[in-house]
Amino acid sequence: AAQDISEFRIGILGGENAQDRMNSNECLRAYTEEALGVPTKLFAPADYAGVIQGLVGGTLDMAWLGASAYASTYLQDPEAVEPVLVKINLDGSYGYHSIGFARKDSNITSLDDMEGKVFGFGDPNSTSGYLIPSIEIPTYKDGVTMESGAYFGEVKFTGGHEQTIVAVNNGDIDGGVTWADGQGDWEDGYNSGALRKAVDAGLVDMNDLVQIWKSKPIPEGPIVLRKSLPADVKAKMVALVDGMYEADKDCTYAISAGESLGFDPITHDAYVSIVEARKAKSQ
Amino acid sequence: MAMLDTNADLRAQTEQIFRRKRLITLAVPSLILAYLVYIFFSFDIAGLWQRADGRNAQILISDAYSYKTHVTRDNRTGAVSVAIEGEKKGRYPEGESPYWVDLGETTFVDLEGGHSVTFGPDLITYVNPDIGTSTFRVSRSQGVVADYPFPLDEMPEWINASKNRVAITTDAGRLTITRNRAEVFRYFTGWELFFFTLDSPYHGLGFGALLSRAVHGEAGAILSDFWNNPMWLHKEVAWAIFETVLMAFLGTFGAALVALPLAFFAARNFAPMMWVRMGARRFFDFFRGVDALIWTIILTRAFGLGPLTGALAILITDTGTFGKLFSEALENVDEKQIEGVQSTGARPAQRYRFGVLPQVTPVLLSQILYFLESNVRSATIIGAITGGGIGLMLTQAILTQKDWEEVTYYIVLIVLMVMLMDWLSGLIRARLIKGDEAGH
Amino acid sequence: MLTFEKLTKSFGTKTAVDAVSLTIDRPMMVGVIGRSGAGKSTLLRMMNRLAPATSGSFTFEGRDITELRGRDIRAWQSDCAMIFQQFNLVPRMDVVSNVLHGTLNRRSTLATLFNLFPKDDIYRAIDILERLGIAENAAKRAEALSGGQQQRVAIARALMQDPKIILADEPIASLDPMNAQIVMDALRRIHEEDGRMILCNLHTLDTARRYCDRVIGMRDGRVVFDGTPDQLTTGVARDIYGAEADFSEEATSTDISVLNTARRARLETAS
Amino acid sequence: MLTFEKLTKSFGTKTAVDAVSLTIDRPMMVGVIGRSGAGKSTLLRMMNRLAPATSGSFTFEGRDITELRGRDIRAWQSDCAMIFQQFNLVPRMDVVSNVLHGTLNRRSTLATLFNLFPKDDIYRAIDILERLGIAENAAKRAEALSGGQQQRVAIARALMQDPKIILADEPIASLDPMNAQIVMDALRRIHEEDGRMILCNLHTLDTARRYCDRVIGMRDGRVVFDGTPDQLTTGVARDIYGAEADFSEEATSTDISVLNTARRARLETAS
Amino acid sequence: MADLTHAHRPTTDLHQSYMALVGRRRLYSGIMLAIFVALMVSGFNLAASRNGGSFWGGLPNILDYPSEVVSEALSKASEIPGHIVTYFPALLETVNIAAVATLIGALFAVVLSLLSTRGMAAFPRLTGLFRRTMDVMRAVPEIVIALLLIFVLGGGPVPAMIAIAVHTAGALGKLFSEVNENASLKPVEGLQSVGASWSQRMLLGVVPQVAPNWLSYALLRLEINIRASAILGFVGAGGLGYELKVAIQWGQGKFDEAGAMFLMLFLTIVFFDQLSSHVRDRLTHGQRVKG
Ligand SMILES: Nc1ncnc2c1ncn2[C@@H]1O[C@H](COP(=O)(O)OP(=O)(O)OP(=O)(O)O)[C@@H](O)[C@H]1O
Ligand SMILES: Nc1ncnc2c1ncn2[C@@H]1O[C@H](COP(=O)(O)OP(=O)(O)OP(=O)(O)O)[C@@H](O)[C@H]1O
Ligand SMILES: [Mg+2]
Ligand SMILES: [Mg+2]
Repeated sequence: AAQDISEFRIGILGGENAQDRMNSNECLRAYTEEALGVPTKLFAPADYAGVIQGLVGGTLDMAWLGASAYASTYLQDPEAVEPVLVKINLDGSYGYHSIGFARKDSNITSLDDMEGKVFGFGDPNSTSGYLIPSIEIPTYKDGVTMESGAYFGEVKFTGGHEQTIVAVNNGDIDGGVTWADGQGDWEDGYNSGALRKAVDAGLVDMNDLVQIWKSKPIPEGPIVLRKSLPADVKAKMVALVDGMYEADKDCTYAISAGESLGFDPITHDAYVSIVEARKAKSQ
Repeated sequence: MAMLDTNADLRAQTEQIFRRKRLITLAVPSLILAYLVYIFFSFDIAGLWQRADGRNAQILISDAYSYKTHVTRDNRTGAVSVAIEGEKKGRYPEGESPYWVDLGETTFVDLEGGHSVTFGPDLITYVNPDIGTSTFRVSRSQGVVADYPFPLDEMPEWINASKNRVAITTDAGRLTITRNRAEVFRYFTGWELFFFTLDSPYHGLGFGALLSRAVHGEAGAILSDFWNNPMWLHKEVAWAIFETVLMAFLGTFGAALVALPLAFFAARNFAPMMWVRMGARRFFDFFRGVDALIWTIILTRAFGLGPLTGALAILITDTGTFGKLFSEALENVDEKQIEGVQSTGARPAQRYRFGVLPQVTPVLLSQILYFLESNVRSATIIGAITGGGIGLMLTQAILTQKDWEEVTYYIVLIVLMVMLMDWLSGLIRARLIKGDEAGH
Repeated sequence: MLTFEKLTKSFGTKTAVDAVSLTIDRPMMVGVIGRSGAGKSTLLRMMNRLAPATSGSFTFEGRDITELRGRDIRAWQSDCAMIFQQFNLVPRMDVVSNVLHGTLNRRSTLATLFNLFPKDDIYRAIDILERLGIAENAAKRAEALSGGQQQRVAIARALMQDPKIILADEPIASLDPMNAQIVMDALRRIHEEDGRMILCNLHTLDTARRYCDRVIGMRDGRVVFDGTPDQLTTGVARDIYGAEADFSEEATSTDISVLNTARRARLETAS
Repeated sequence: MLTFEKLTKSFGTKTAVDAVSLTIDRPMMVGVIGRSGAGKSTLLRMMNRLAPATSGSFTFEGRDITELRGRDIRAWQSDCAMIFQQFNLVPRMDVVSNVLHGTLNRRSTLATLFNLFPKDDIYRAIDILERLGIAENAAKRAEALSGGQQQRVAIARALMQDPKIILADEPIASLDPMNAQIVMDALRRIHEEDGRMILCNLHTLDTARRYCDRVIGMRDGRVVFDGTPDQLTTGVARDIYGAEADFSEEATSTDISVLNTARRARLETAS
Repeated sequence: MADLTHAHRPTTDLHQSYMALVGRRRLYSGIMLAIFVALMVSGFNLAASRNGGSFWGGLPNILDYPSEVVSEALSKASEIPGHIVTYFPALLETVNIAAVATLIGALFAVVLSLLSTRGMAAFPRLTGLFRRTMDVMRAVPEIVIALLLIFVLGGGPVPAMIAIAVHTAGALGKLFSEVNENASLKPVEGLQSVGASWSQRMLLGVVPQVAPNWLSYALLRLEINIRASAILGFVGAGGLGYELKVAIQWGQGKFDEAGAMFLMLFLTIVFFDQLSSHVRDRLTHGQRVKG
């Protein structure tokens, strides 16, 4: 019963100001408090690691993770959390892409031109900013590896999507990867994603950038719940978020950071390949 | 000795001394210089200078004291919206606009100095008083079709154009056109909406007007509108500052309480057994050597995210620091006082209470208060990594790289907070140590 | 009532107190003299059990003090007050609190840790201070007092212990002649009025002569003289101090009248 | 060659030097006496431009020194050496370096910072030290010397400046009579051999009488006496010092023979 | 003797007035203690209520994370020497950042402190200004300056170096000027009287007096700065902190690397800590007159 828990703690992530994130998710917090009848707290740590720690340590009850971060949590403790819902794009899919890009004036137009150049990942726990490109890029052609100093001159972590974009734009690194939904037009920075945010903020001009690589679709990260939560709490939360699109479109917009068709149920099976990929990386 | 020295001897001797002194005085700066040269190359400072991005510095500085208002036209629906900083929270209500924007079938945006932009039903026009009028037409298939008042091969560098996108940047503002939308910003000086957002009835009122309304019973509402300002988040910022100070306070004093008894085990005169002392010291070294930041990461697993974790991380590190400092203070105590108390037949606890504590309290207090101030700064950093507080808000604002005015606001607050703590701890130190507390 | 038997204390190879045997059979004021390093302080510190004896024993009213352990030592210490050359007060605490430290052994640890002394003790402390003529300083910090006043606070602390015996280790060595006299007068008066035994290390002969009933002379850890003040002739003093023939008693004097002539001369030299 | 005109210095409402007018027309050894607070130090400090004058002027060889600014002040200071009561040497540096500081104004800052003093200067410093009889201490740190030796190092520094005028502010006040005599003898000898003008604050009459060619008496910032040592009678001295009738000259004397009696008495009191 | 002359004041009066004093003092210390305890307790409760997990609930799990790291590091123990070699250049960078920053910061601190010490200042009217400057330099956390500079200069050691140097200049400047205040002005005046310029007065008159204390503080600062430099690595300023962050964020699978770096960082900090306290002990030895 909901009475078995004394409070409900939600971890939130994303490339926004911590306070902006808190504010966007305020409606979710209020709904949760109403639905469960216990005080609900939001936590917006600086990076994935904090949320993963919280989930594994059992001090967070719910979070919206990236696929890779979910895999990390699963690998550390398979019994810690279970995926319950995933965001559905406007076209009904639940995937996005990792986009490789470079500055136009560097004359790099594809991964072929990146040989010997500096390549940047984002956060090591990011699916599109590290995990998927680190596995898919080496399949681009023979001889491509992600070892620093092998195919690429140097491989770095910039710390996050925003930093990658700025670093490429500044010329600190020659190419990097970030995420985008892959819909809409390049010159707008696609319909949503880190590039679009940077364009909207006036940080970069898409005319200065070119796309050099695009991954296969990556499953959107799941909303997870702590496994040891009482069953009725889980059920209530799934119902709440699942029904959000019908109940409150503004709140859906706020928590999914853009236009979407709301959330649909999902299970661990959708992430098995990501977990395997991450496991391979951890050896 | 001296008597045998002839003047010539003395001269030779002194000269030699001076040669050595010269060598030393020259050697130290030379070594420093050599090290700096090594660093110059190893940190690639020359290369850095080339890579340094002046434009970023400019964005940072100009954004710190100014804001921009976006006028955006959705090219598919033709709808025009006006928003401060382009954010939803700063959006003007439907149909309203600032004085320099004329909404309508054709929207006219005045950029001052003769520059202007017009969003027509089909055409977008940009008027530059020096160059002339450029017009743009957007189509799904052809992209952005431009018509400039100059030949295409004389394209000025402030226009960045490609098939699907045109960006024009001038001092007056910036115009971007893509197939989906067209957008103009205009820069204004100041921190717009700092007090009230557009949806507040008090937005735009002068101080006098506000005061008179406040007197007429609206003070609460005015304060609440300011306090809950969704753009500047004063309430959250205040909480964050408080949380930061709270972490520092709990961490520092908690550490002092834990370290005080432990320090006795590390002081030569109180722990005669070598291995106890060494054990205690290595224990302190360990707590201090693993930085607060790493403790934060370790503790997050057990205690979750939040200020308590940050406070505990400070507590653990400072236990190490205080343990060392306190044990040094204890080693310097005056034995006479202890012996005096001991000679009356006092028990060990009483000996420490009356023979030792009154001596060390001023020293310890001053150290604790000094650390309180420096921990406020550490708490900012710890918060930035996981805990919360103003540090998190600040680093996030910096990392997302757009809200420089908020960054400025936070930095000013942090500097004020640290200076306030510095001043306060100085004040308490002076009071407690000089003032007659009679050692109780 | 008080017997030393071959009481010895060595520091490494150095024997500071060397097989001292003595008996003192009734409360009296005993002066111990001897030059620096003779072992006077060490003797007193062993008696108070601030330091353990190396061998030999020291019995008081039939009880072997050198045998005591733990809480018995502390109980003995509370019966045997000690006054130090440097006063050994807690300078940052007020005078009454310092005097109250004399009761620490009798009160519960917990109460004293929080400075909770019974009202009666406080009254008694003030009364003792009054008896010593420094009651008006009761609320001041000890460090704010002059040397003579501080030493009287130390005496008050000793009296507060209501001890059977008072040990004083050169109580007037850091005091000027004026204050020295006040302090010695106070000790003598306590001896006479309360009948307590007082053992007092002194480094000046005339003080010993003037105030003590019995004088013990030490040299290199051994007792080389034991007698009444009258028996303490200049010749004996030379033996005790191991002094050359040019030994002048004045050089160790603290008598005010002796000093005054010298002082007058000194004052003249200052502009 | 040296003229004061209504030279005045005020600190807030307090006038330390009050409209002093004087002329000294040839190099001589001038003593300035007066009791503590009379304004002696302030007068010398104004002359050396360590402190600016409030009003009035002071000219040397026709140049108005009170008007100088910036580098001219420093040039003047290098012509006008100053010797202090507390020597004001750099204690952690060796004696020769301290003496070489006398050349700082003439050498480039950078060279001096790296200890690059010309060889000739070093030789001259040693010669001066030899002249003052302390050459064997050349390599020691200044702080390792006795007061009298330190003061002679200060004089050596002054000579190193090759100054036109030497100011000495109570150069012997922190010295014992023995060293005082050595230092005053040295100053007198410099005056006689090199013919430099010396202005010397003194707080003892007999020193002034013995060493100076002319004595200036100050009281409350004003010059109340100006004459030869012979004119300096006890009556005049009483005026200068504002002393009562019980004024005894001995009280301010530093003459060794006078002191010896008093000293002997004092030595006796110490054990 | 003097005793009886003081007896004019009735004892009961003294009793009463002292008891009143004691009562007042007890009250004050009681109130102070109560306020302190209340602040601590309510602060703790507040912090706990805003925290994800509770204090008592988390206490038993405190070793979870370290034991995970250690067990993984142990299971791959053979790789640790390799990691140490790999990451040694990063460690060197971290130490270099700290060393240069301390050096540059200390040089600025020397100038600032001399400019802001009464009696030594070249521009006595501006001492207040220099003091405030140091206060501000001290008050801005390094991480703020580092992040701003990373934005302008890009990642790497230089932003961290500048950030730490700025903070060091402010912090050491204050300590140095306290040392300066205790220095004797006599040599300075002596040098002034020979016509020495300001820089000569300072370098020849002040520096020899205060240099050992300055050096001692600078060494203490070096030790602090090594930590700071490691932390700044966490926000992308290069060095071992950056590598450690990448490993820690990845979590399981890289704990052997994290463990190796942990160890390196810890040993380095302890090494410099011991070195600096040893050297400082020798520098200030014999000068502890003030205590
Ligand atoms: N803790 C100690 N460790 C080693 N030697 C000690 C110690 N205490 C005293 N001594 C030595 O024992 C001898 C006797 O010392 P003690 O202090 O008893 O002499 P004293 O007669 O009190 O002299 P003073 O007049 O100087 O106080 C001295 O030689 C002293 O050096
Ligand atoms: N810096 C200062 N600020 C305020 N008052 C001062 C200052 N220097 C000196 N005075 C005052 O000026 C007066 C003259 O002082 P000065 O030092 O010249 O006397 P002096 O004759 O040298 O005395 P002494 O023999 O004590 O050195 C004194 O009353 C002194 O208090
Ligand atoms: Mg002794
Ligand atoms: Mg003077």
